[in-house]
Amino acid sequence: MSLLLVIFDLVLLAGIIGVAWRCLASTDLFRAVVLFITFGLLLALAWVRLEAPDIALAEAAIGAGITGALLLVTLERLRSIMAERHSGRPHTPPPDPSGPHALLRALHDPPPERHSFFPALIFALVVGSLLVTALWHQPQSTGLEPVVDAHMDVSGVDHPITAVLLNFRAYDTFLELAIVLIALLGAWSLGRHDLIPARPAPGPILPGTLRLLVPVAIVTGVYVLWAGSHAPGGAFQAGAILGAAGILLVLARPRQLPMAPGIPLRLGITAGVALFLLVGLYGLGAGHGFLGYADAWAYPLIILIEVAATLSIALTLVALFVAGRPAGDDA
Amino acid sequence: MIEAPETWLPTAIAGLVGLSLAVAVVATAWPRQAHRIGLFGALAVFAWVLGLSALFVAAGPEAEAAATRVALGGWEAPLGLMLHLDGLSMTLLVLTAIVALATSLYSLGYIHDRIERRQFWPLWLWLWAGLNMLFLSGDAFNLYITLEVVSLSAVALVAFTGTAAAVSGAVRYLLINILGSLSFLMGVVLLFGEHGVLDLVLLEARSEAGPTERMAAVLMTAGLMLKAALFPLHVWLAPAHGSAPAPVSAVLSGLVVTGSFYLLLRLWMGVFAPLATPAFGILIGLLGVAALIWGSAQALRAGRLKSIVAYSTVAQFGYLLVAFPLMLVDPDAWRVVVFFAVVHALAKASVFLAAGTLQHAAGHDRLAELGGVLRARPRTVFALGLAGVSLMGLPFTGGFIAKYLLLEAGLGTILAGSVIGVLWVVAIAGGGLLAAAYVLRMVAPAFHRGPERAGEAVSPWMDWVPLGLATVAALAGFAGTLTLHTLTLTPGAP
Amino acid sequence: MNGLAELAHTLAPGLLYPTGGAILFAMGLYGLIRRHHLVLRILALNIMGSGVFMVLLGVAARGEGPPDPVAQALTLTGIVVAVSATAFALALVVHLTRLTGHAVMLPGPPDDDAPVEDISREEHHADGGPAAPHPDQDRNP
Amino acid sequence: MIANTLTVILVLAGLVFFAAGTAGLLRFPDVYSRLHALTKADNVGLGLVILGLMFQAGGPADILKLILIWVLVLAAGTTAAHMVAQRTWTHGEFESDR
Amino acid sequence: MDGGWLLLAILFSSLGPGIAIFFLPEHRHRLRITLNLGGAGIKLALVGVLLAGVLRGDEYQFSLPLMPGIDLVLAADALSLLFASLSAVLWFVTTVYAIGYLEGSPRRSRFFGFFSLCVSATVGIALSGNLITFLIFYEMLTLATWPLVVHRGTPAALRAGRLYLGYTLTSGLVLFTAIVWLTLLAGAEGFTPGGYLGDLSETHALSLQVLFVLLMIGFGVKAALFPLHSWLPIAMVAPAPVSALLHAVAVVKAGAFGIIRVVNDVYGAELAIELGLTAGLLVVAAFTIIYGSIQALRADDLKQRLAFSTVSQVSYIILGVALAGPLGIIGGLVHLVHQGITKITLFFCAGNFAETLGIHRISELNGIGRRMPLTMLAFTLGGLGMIGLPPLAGFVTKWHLGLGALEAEAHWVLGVLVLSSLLNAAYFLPPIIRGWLGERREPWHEPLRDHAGPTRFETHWMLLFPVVFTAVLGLAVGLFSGLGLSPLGWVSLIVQRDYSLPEFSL
Repeated sequence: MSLLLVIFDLVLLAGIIGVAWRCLASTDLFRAVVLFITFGLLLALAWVRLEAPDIALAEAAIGAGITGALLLVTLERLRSIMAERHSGRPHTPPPDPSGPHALLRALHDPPPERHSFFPALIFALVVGSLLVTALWHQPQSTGLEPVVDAHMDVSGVDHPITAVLLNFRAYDTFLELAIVLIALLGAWSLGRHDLIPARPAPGPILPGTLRLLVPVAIVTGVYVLWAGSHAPGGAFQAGAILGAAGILLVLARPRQLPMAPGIPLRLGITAGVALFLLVGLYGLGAGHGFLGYADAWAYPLIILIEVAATLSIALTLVALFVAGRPAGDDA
Repeated sequence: MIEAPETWLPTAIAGLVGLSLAVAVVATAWPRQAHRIGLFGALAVFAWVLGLSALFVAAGPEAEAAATRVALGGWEAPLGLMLHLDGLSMTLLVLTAIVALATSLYSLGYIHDRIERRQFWPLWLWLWAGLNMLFLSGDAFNLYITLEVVSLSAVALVAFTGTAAAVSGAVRYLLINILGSLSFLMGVVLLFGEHGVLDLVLLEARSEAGPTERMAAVLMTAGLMLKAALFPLHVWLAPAHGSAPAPVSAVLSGLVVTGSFYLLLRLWMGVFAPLATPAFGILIGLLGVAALIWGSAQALRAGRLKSIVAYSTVAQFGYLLVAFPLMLVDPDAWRVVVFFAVVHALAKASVFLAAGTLQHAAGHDRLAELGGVLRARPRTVFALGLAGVSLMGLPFTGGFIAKYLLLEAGLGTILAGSVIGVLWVVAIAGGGLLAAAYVLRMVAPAFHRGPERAGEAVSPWMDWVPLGLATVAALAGFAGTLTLHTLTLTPGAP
Repeated sequence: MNGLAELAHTLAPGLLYPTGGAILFAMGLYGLIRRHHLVLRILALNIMGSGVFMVLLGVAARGEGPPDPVAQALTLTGIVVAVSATAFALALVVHLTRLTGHAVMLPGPPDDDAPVEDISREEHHADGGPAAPHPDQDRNP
Repeated sequence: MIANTLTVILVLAGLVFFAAGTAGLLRFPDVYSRLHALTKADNVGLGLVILGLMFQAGGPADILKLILIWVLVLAAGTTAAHMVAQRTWTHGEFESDR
Repeated sequence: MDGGWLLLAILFSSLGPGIAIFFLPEHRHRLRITLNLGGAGIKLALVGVLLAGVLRGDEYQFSLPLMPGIDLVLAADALSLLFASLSAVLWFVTTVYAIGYLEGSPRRSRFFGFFSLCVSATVGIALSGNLITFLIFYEMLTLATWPLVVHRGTPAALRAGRLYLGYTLTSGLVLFTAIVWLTLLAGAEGFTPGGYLGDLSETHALSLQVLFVLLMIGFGVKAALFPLHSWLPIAMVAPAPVSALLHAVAVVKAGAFGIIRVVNDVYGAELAIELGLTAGLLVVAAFTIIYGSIQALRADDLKQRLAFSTVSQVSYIILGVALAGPLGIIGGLVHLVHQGITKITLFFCAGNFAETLGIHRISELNGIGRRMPLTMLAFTLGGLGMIGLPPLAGFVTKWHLGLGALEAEAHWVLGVLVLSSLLNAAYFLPPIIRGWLGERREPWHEPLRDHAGPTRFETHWMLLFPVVFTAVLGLAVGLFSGLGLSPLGWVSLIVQRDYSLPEFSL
């Protein structure tokens, strides 16, 4: 039986590496992005193989889904910026003769010149081989699983990954939420969203299907959030699903952006981090140490934090997709 | 004290993390009042850090006793995360508090546009919180996460002005930061794969000179050198620091780059201690010498005020690299290196702030046309000069004491018979001269005879804060003994 | 047959996937150095990140028992950090293209004194968008 | 025992349809025909695979979940196909096509 | 720590007003003058109190921990008093002169701010108790003098400033490294008469010799020893008070004082002779004396001539120290004071001529005696003093140097003294003769009267009073050198305490 698995692994790994190589080697950006999304999905398959369903869910939702959407919308924006610059201004810079049509200069990356091929290859090979040798010398020992298992009863949840994420290493997860928030603040500090053109998707079909899809997405999201405490799932995966639903809404009706005015949106995106911090400070005050919970209160607090985290992750991902400050924020 | 200071210390440490995070979160949630929250928050964190340092010195754990370690959420080392406070991190926390408070006060004057204020303050407070957490973190993966917090907010602040130069500098800085973080993370994963633990103290206990440690050392050092812009990997520093708003470049050159250096020091004294061979030390030393020469040469050639200061950061960090081989011969020299980094951070921050005031007044910072403004603002030029003197390592400044200690360590190695020590001493001594050259280049136009042009009005914060910080940099000299004593309270240090 | 079984044993996921991860890491590094278009460089960085996560999850799957939840939690954190960094990078790239007309980061240290070609200064914004900065004045707030 | 053989048969049938869809993707000349191949063949293939898996499913909840998966893929597939077709119709062939 | 506050008070009596003046707006003339003169007066009084204390033999010590094992030490012994009192007196006089000289010129707050910093550094050098403190104030002096050299802001001034910094910073670096090395070897000892390196001489003879050479390079630049002197004439671009106080007294003497401290209180005379260090120093000093005098002969510009004369005169001090006998040291130390007073008189006269009549070159000095009799008289007194005519200060120095040379059996030094006196006469007598006897037909061109209006005396009173005062002081120092409190008396007290010789006088 394990022989079949080894063959499956080898085929899967070959597929992943092949797709990744094609993605990096492609001159057309659109092709590279599509290949990258495929790469993300294959990765999700690999994580399932490595018995990490949570991570597979996250990889598919965030790694392939959200990142893919972000990349595609970036390409769209690059194309419209170049188009606007090309037509909008009389003295446009002459399209460089070697490259393809100037309009798409931003969307094509001419194959890299020959001379930097050899040093880059050698450097990468050296790094790769050193890494592989180091990894092959490592003992095949189990990691911290027994330690986590020993403390599961006190962690307030049954699923080990959620226990690690929201109880044992809650500080890391808090900072992770903070990083998502900082990325958004950074994107917002760059400019207003009207600076970044976003053409609406034509036709009635997308809004129509959305009326069906969005409610189902919300129910699935809440289910995944709820299941997180005893089965694969949790705040981040649920947040990604709801975020995807939000992005679909943004694509379908860009004119009347469902973006709330400044203050509620700001409170929404900081809800997750703020609540997490409040619980943490309460824990510090009550003597359980920063971000510590009393055993009895662990479960309800974790659920509370997860709900707030899901809400703010979903909102932040949609806002990152729009990538511009809402007008309400400047009022 | 009410009771023994030891009992208050853990809560004070976790409280510092909680407070700086709280200030950042409230500022993000309430952008309209972000600048007021920022000011009070800055003062509160500054006071808290001073209180913490008083507690730490009062508690005074002997250097051998384990540093104060706080288990977050009550979960002990292999499972949970530990905050780690010892002499080294305490000194750098106090440094961060001083420079950050000065920068916050400066920013009150520098960023006065209603909308920009709302964007600037939350990012800045997250950066400060990130730095505080970086110095307190005792877990390898947590270091990666705090480095990410610091890098992302730093990049966002670099791109803040929104000009083409700022955004292109920011993109380059971000890509290099992500590459550095991934390389650091791969090192952490290798260590985790080998030892199955993430806590630095436990890792240090288990690490020996095996292939995994060697590869992890290479990866993590390369990642941190990318972030600290140490010589061979410094390409991003000048455009990023040059085009960022003044308070941001002050913090970048002063604290963020020093933070990465702190991590290098912490790793090479702890987890990778068995790997530190003399040959490696000499290699790092040679890189340092190259950094000194290249950085100073660029600083002498650069046309813009902020570029000169940015290149001088690359040069001055050459000093820290040159000091690495000294540490291998005389294990006690690491305290001197940290003291030099502290003094450099103070001086560099005040030089950047002064340069920012001049740029704000003149509307540009092309050195050739700054004569008028330089002549019209003696206070800022004096701050620039005083901090410049500290960079040169001349008397009555912290720089002088730091350079004295570095020279003492260098000569000590020569007396102990290492011939290459002569190169280190010449580099340390010569570096000061080169610094004198480019500081003179910035200050000399003020003494040219010519018309005075006051330029735009500048808020009092921007006028007095650089001078205040420059004086603190000068007085740091007298705090030499206290700092070096605090640094001795670092267990596990050679 | 036992040769094959023994081979199967050595090629356990705890070893195969970390090797795959190392290859991805190296490939991403190669792509980052070779390609100059910023979006491709961001993709290369993501692929390097996935390489690191593959090594980490491979390490988690070592040994007989269930996989190590701490390593998996770290990977989840890593993925979320990667997506936020990518989102911010893409926003920066869009603004860079809006300002300078190209999205290519030329290799080698830029000469910081030569002003980057700033097209935005001629653009005038009809609505209340941030006013185009005065050409001479370096737009510091 | 029967359940396992039924699952194998159905999944294999599903795979045949998937193979047909992929062959169509590679061989067909233009966008519209390729869209046909993908949406039609793969959806039926998926339906058969899900049918096969139903026999392995633990309880009624899992069966409903599997059906939900199939419905969602159907909805997403049709919308995506329409969008791609409309864009190609309005903006002409994709530049990158050979 | 007893009496430490007095030392601090002396230091801050010029540092405090200096920093306050920095922040004074330009138009507050009256407040600036009061601050300046007040500071100078207080310093003079405090130095007087300290003088009395040291005479009584009390101990004054102040130390501040700088680094583990190394402190900032201020201490007052007889030698430091010599230099401190000289700089206190002359600073008071030069402040008055500077106020008069800079009447109506721009950026005076900046000037007087750095002026006070300079003097605090000089006093710091005088009162420093160990080599590290000496180095701190020595480098601070460099930084404080540079803005004064470039005060005028002309391209020539800035070029001179750049050269000045180039020389002094490089030498400062060499000094810095040498002092760190010495402290590593011998530990951070205070200055002790007779030196504290005795026990090291067997094991580290070679490194001590190398160290001595490095220290001499470090101090040699400021003491204008031969190869390192070329910044001094070029720095004459600075305004007259700067060249008078700094390049005749503070900066140049700091170098010489450093050499005195190193030879007497670090190495000790016996060790210096044993290692053959004083012989080398003697040759360099002698050569500089001759070289300086020859260069002065060729210079036509008055300030250039005085500058080169300073180069040679300072080497008299080093010559005295290098003779390493008690008499030689007396000659060297007493010349430290005499040269300061006479040279400052000459620079003041040069300043007056330039400021009042716009005369810079010696060839234009014809008949100036009739137009500005008092200044010309002071110049004559100064010139003759320099040459060494019997009743004046110069003679006392050269007399003792001669005795010292005999005592150290270095007879060729006598020849050098005689030759240099002749050369002094050769370059000082022509301007004096031309001034008194030369006739001048065309009327004097009067820049000062054009912008400051007519004055009762031959020039602005604040320019005249200092010249007269220092000339009289020069004369008095020569005539009454036998008294206890005269420089000669004080110097013999110093040597008597260091060398514990029986009481003796001229």
